[in-house]
Amino acid sequence: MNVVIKRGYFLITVLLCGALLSGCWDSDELDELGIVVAAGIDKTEDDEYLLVTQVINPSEIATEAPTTRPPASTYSTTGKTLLEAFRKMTHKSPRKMYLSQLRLVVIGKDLAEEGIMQPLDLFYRDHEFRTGFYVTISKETDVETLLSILTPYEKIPANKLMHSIEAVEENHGSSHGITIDELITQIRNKGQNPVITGLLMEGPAESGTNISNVENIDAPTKITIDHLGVLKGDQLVGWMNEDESLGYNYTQGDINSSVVTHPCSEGTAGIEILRGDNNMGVTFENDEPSISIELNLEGNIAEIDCPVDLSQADVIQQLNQQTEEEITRLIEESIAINQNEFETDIFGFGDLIHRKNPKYWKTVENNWDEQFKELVVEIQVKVELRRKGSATQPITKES
Amino acid sequence: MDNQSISPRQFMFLVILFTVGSSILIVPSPLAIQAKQDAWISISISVLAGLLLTLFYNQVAKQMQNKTFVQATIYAFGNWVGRFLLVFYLSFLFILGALVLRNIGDFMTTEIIPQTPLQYTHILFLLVVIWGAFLGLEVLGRSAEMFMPWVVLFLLLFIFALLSEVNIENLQPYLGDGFTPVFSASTVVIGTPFLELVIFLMITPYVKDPKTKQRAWIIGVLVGGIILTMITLFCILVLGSDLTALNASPSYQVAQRINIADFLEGLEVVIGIIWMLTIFFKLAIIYYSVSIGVAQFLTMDDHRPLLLPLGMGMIVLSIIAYPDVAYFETFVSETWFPYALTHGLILPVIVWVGLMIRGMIERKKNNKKSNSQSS
Amino acid sequence: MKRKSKNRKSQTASNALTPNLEDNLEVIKTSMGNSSDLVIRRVMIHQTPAAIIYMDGLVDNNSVQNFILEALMLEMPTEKPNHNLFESIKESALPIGEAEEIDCYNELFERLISGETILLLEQQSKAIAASTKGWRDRGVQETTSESVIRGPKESFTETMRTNTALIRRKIKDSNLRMEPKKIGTKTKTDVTVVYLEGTAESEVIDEVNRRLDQIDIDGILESGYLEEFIQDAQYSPFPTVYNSEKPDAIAGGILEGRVAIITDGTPNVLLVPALFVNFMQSSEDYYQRADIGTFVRILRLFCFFVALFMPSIYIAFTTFHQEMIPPPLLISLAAQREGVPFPALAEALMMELTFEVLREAGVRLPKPVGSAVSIVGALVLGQAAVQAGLVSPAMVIVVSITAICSFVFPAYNLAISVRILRFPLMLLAATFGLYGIILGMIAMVLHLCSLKSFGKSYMAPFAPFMPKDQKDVLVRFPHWGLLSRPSSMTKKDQQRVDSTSKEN
Amino acid sequence: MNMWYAFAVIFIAIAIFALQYPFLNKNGKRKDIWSFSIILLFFTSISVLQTLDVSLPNPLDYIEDFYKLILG
Repeated sequence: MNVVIKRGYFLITVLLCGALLSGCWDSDELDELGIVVAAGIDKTEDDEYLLVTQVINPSEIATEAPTTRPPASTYSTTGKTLLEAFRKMTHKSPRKMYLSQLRLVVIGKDLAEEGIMQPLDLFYRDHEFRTGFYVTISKETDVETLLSILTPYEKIPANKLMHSIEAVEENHGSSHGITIDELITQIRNKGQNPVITGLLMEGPAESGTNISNVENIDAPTKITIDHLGVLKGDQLVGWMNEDESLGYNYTQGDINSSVVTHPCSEGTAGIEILRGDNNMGVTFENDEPSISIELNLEGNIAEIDCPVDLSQADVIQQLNQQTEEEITRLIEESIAINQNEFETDIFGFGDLIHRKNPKYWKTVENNWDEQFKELVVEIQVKVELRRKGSATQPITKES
Repeated sequence: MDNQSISPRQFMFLVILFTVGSSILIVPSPLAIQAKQDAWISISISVLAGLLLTLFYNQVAKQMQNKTFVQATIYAFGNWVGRFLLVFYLSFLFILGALVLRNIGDFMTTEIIPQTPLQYTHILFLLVVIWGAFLGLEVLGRSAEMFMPWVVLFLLLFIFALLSEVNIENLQPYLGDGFTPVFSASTVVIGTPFLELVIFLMITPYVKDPKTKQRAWIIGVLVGGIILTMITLFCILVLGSDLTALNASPSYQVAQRINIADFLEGLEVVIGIIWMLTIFFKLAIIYYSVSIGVAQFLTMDDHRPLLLPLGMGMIVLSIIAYPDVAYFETFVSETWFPYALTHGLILPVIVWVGLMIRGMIERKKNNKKSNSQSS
Repeated sequence: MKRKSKNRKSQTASNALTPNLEDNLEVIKTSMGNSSDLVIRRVMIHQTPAAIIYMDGLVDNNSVQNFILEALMLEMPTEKPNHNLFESIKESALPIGEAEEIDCYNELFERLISGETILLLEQQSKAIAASTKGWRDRGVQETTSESVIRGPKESFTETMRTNTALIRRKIKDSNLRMEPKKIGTKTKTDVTVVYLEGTAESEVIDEVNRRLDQIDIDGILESGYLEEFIQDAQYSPFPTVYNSEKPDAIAGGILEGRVAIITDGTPNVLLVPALFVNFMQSSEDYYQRADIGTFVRILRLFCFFVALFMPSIYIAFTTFHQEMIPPPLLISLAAQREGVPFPALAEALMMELTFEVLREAGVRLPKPVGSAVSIVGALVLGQAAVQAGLVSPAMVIVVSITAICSFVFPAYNLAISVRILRFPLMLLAATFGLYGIILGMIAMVLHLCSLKSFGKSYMAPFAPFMPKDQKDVLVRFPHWGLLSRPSSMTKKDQQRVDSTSKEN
Repeated sequence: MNMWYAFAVIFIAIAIFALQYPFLNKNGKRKDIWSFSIILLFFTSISVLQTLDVSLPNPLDYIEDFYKLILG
């Protein structure tokens, strides 16, 4: 019996498979896809979304014999919703927009001030997007121009930006790339407001969009990673400068490696921060919370041009102390500007209180930003400089 | 019925896969909505409840004495009352099957192949399930043994690859809103895999070695429960309770974070495969049980002729079962628990009591007989 | 058909030899249709007319010359024996190993045709059949289809006796049983069932005998005929009977408690039961060092997956799940696909089919031309097709890797089934992406788990899982660690190695 | 288009019947043939109705109503 039935089942399966084969609903050949690596969003004057996409031209990137065609193209459309704008893009582009490789979303300044949550919904909801891309704000230029700048050295502009953000984060610490799911979590979280990377264009826009931009050894137009923008909820409220951004990253423990420059006697000292760990705590006195930040950093003396005797232990101690003071200053400035000017808690102090004392948090949850302004923050920085490189003493003209 | 039997080890694997399958997709999100960062506590509570349930099921299985639940019910309550009860039991299993089928269809069409019509996704999946149910329990048990190492391997990969993404602060504050939401959330998990374990009352008679099979069942539930807990824990640890609640299938979303050496990205589809494997076994067990249940209900010799017709019904039901995802969400969070409780606890209790009474009557009869014989 | 042949048999069987020599010879001549290779030599032995009959070409001419003709004509004791001439010839005159008495035509013909020499005497309704079998054979040569680096290079030949001897030489145990059979109403092919008594399970032996005895066919020309008759799963692409032409592989199988079936006229010896893992193992695994053997086995398993899934995964990834491809690779793949006119599925099917054709052509052609085919294949497909923009270079790479991986298996028949299964998987991949592939894989594993080979689960020792057997599946323990026979094969005579045989 | 789907469903149902009937018939189980045919017919008609876009009653609705009634 088995054989007959088995054969029959096999037959039915084959028939059905044949029937099913008539549709290949989801398949897209690789050469039918426009691989979008960066998207820019802004508002137009008549309150529609402006969408700019940067689409790569694979054959130009993977080729052995480069032509004069640009490695990426941009398309822009408008629409009442972003999805509409995405779909309208097919009017202009020969291919379907493929979004899984998205590296970067650039939000226009105006839109950022208005609120970014709404447009981001699509980026999180749609299955095509993966969640590993950075969200940035174009600080001065409009997004369309910004995304049209060709970058030297790295053929895909979006890749250049992504790598730059990561490089700044890892080597200097004055910026911080934020991915979409971090951003959404923080916007929705009442105890912490997000910061967002700013992008800045240097040089004239006209030359940047031309392929000749990358033919110069010193490209006239460049895009640089700027410091952090501060969001209150989902609205951009201001920008921190370099010191404040650094201070912010120190509080978050996001410093992998950084540089502290401070004056020492008759010169300056450059300290390379190697690693550190941070500890945030909250204590309650009379039901009033106060935050303490503890930083333990380890570093090297990387550059020094003041006449000190580095073989003396107390000189190192002194340098330690100066570095500590410098870092404390950075953090204090950062907290001060947020408490006084932007009135938004980007440091996650509220979240900390929520974690440590959920009952108290319930009482302040809804006007946390007000409370935050009054919050006392104690900063304790401990720096230990361990090594001084290959030279034992400052290298000076006289020996 | 076909004289197939599976070893306790295979039975344990089937229990694990059944417990994990489909719950892994649908459980973390509603848990996180209700219990927030304490979701893992409520899932641990429900694992305990699941273990207690399993102990109870083992008692029922002991009373059934090598009969399936269907046969035992007919034996205990007679042809008519027994069949009346069984209509509910079998329809519960059938609906469960349709919902599980819809789960995998929904998951596939939201995350992986969005343009493929739901029906075809279901038909293809169910064809393989029917093939499995056709080949029988023995083959299902063996293939569970084949796939189990892979499931374990990929789960370990999942956990180790995500260790660097873990943020322990996401779990704090512990019990921020007290115990109430934690307990009320745990009903979701009790309802979704653990009360459904009642289905194994259809399978136990086919397990060899009655001594170890109880232990196998309990260990299976425990391991499955631990896997579920780990997955939920990792969703919260990596995504945070907020995003876990926000996502339709957080366990899949969390896999998107896997990034090994900047090269192995996009492993979420691989993880999706593991979810698919577990769901396959869950559905195959359900389908097999439904078909032998119906066959025994109708006192047929072989369940195989029923496989294809029942499949047509299950596909239709899985399509019409809910018009949209929101309907499903409310159904799962509001109606499913009492529904599963009725069939997963109350019905077995009734049958258990019935079997005990029946057993006593039989024993009396036998005593009388032996007395009259001896006298 | 069946009934007719039986009738004919019974007719001849009833035809006993007559005492009249001439009559006998006449019957033989007419029955054989005066065949040109039938040799009838009349002689006189002690004034008694006699005839020596044999088939030219099937007998060893030397033995006929030396041990029959010379013995009877020159060396016969000159005195007339006091008792029966027939008896004395049979007992003392023929210096030959096997000499038997026959008394009916049926047996006479059978023996005549299988190469024995018949001696007929006047006034005797009996004949003597002397075994003088011997014909040109190839001799034991190096194996062509299963070459090894280390290990015996000899292979079976077309001659049954040589083959049994090759096995006997490896297993010098009195428990080695060789049960003869004749299968095929016309070809009367000799088939021998070889096993180790006390090691092989008697159920398996009985089952083999039962299935072999059931066969009623006119001819068996190769072991493949038998294989199709005795295999379990008729409609499965997976082989459930192992075959090899290497005596050491077969001897190894027999030592594991399996049953070998030798068919006369083919160097391919069958071995049952055959489990999935057997097809992934080569006898060489046991000759190389254990760690290397282990590595190679894991490599083969990996190649199995690659050979089976690579093209379908390529299709699924490039047309459904582009997000799974690392970005730089995606860009280069996309660049390669620019301008390729066919969808990925068509491209893959085309290339796979072309490759299959090339492979088949390479096998069929004589060796010098065969290399020409491969050059043409490599040049035309590898270079020209890519340059003409017909296929993308990535697809060529995928197909080549798949092809190379499918050559890794020691068992050719598993490679065939892998090649066949690749195509439905590719179709599924083109329709449903990975979803389809996974469902295809599940269905395949379900099927594999349902297979049995002579009562043994095909996927053992994975499913059902046998912890004790894992020592010789993916991992090969050193020989001093392979303490017991695989219990998936036999439960009898378990001990193989004494655990004290290796000092530390 | 729906018509064609309906025909396809009926065709599949016939195929299933043709496949199973000989086997059931050989075993000579009259009752089995009846149960099998009734189940097949029932589900086939449901499938046909579904392909023709007739809105079928959803059992989940009844379940929901029932438990709402009980739990209040």
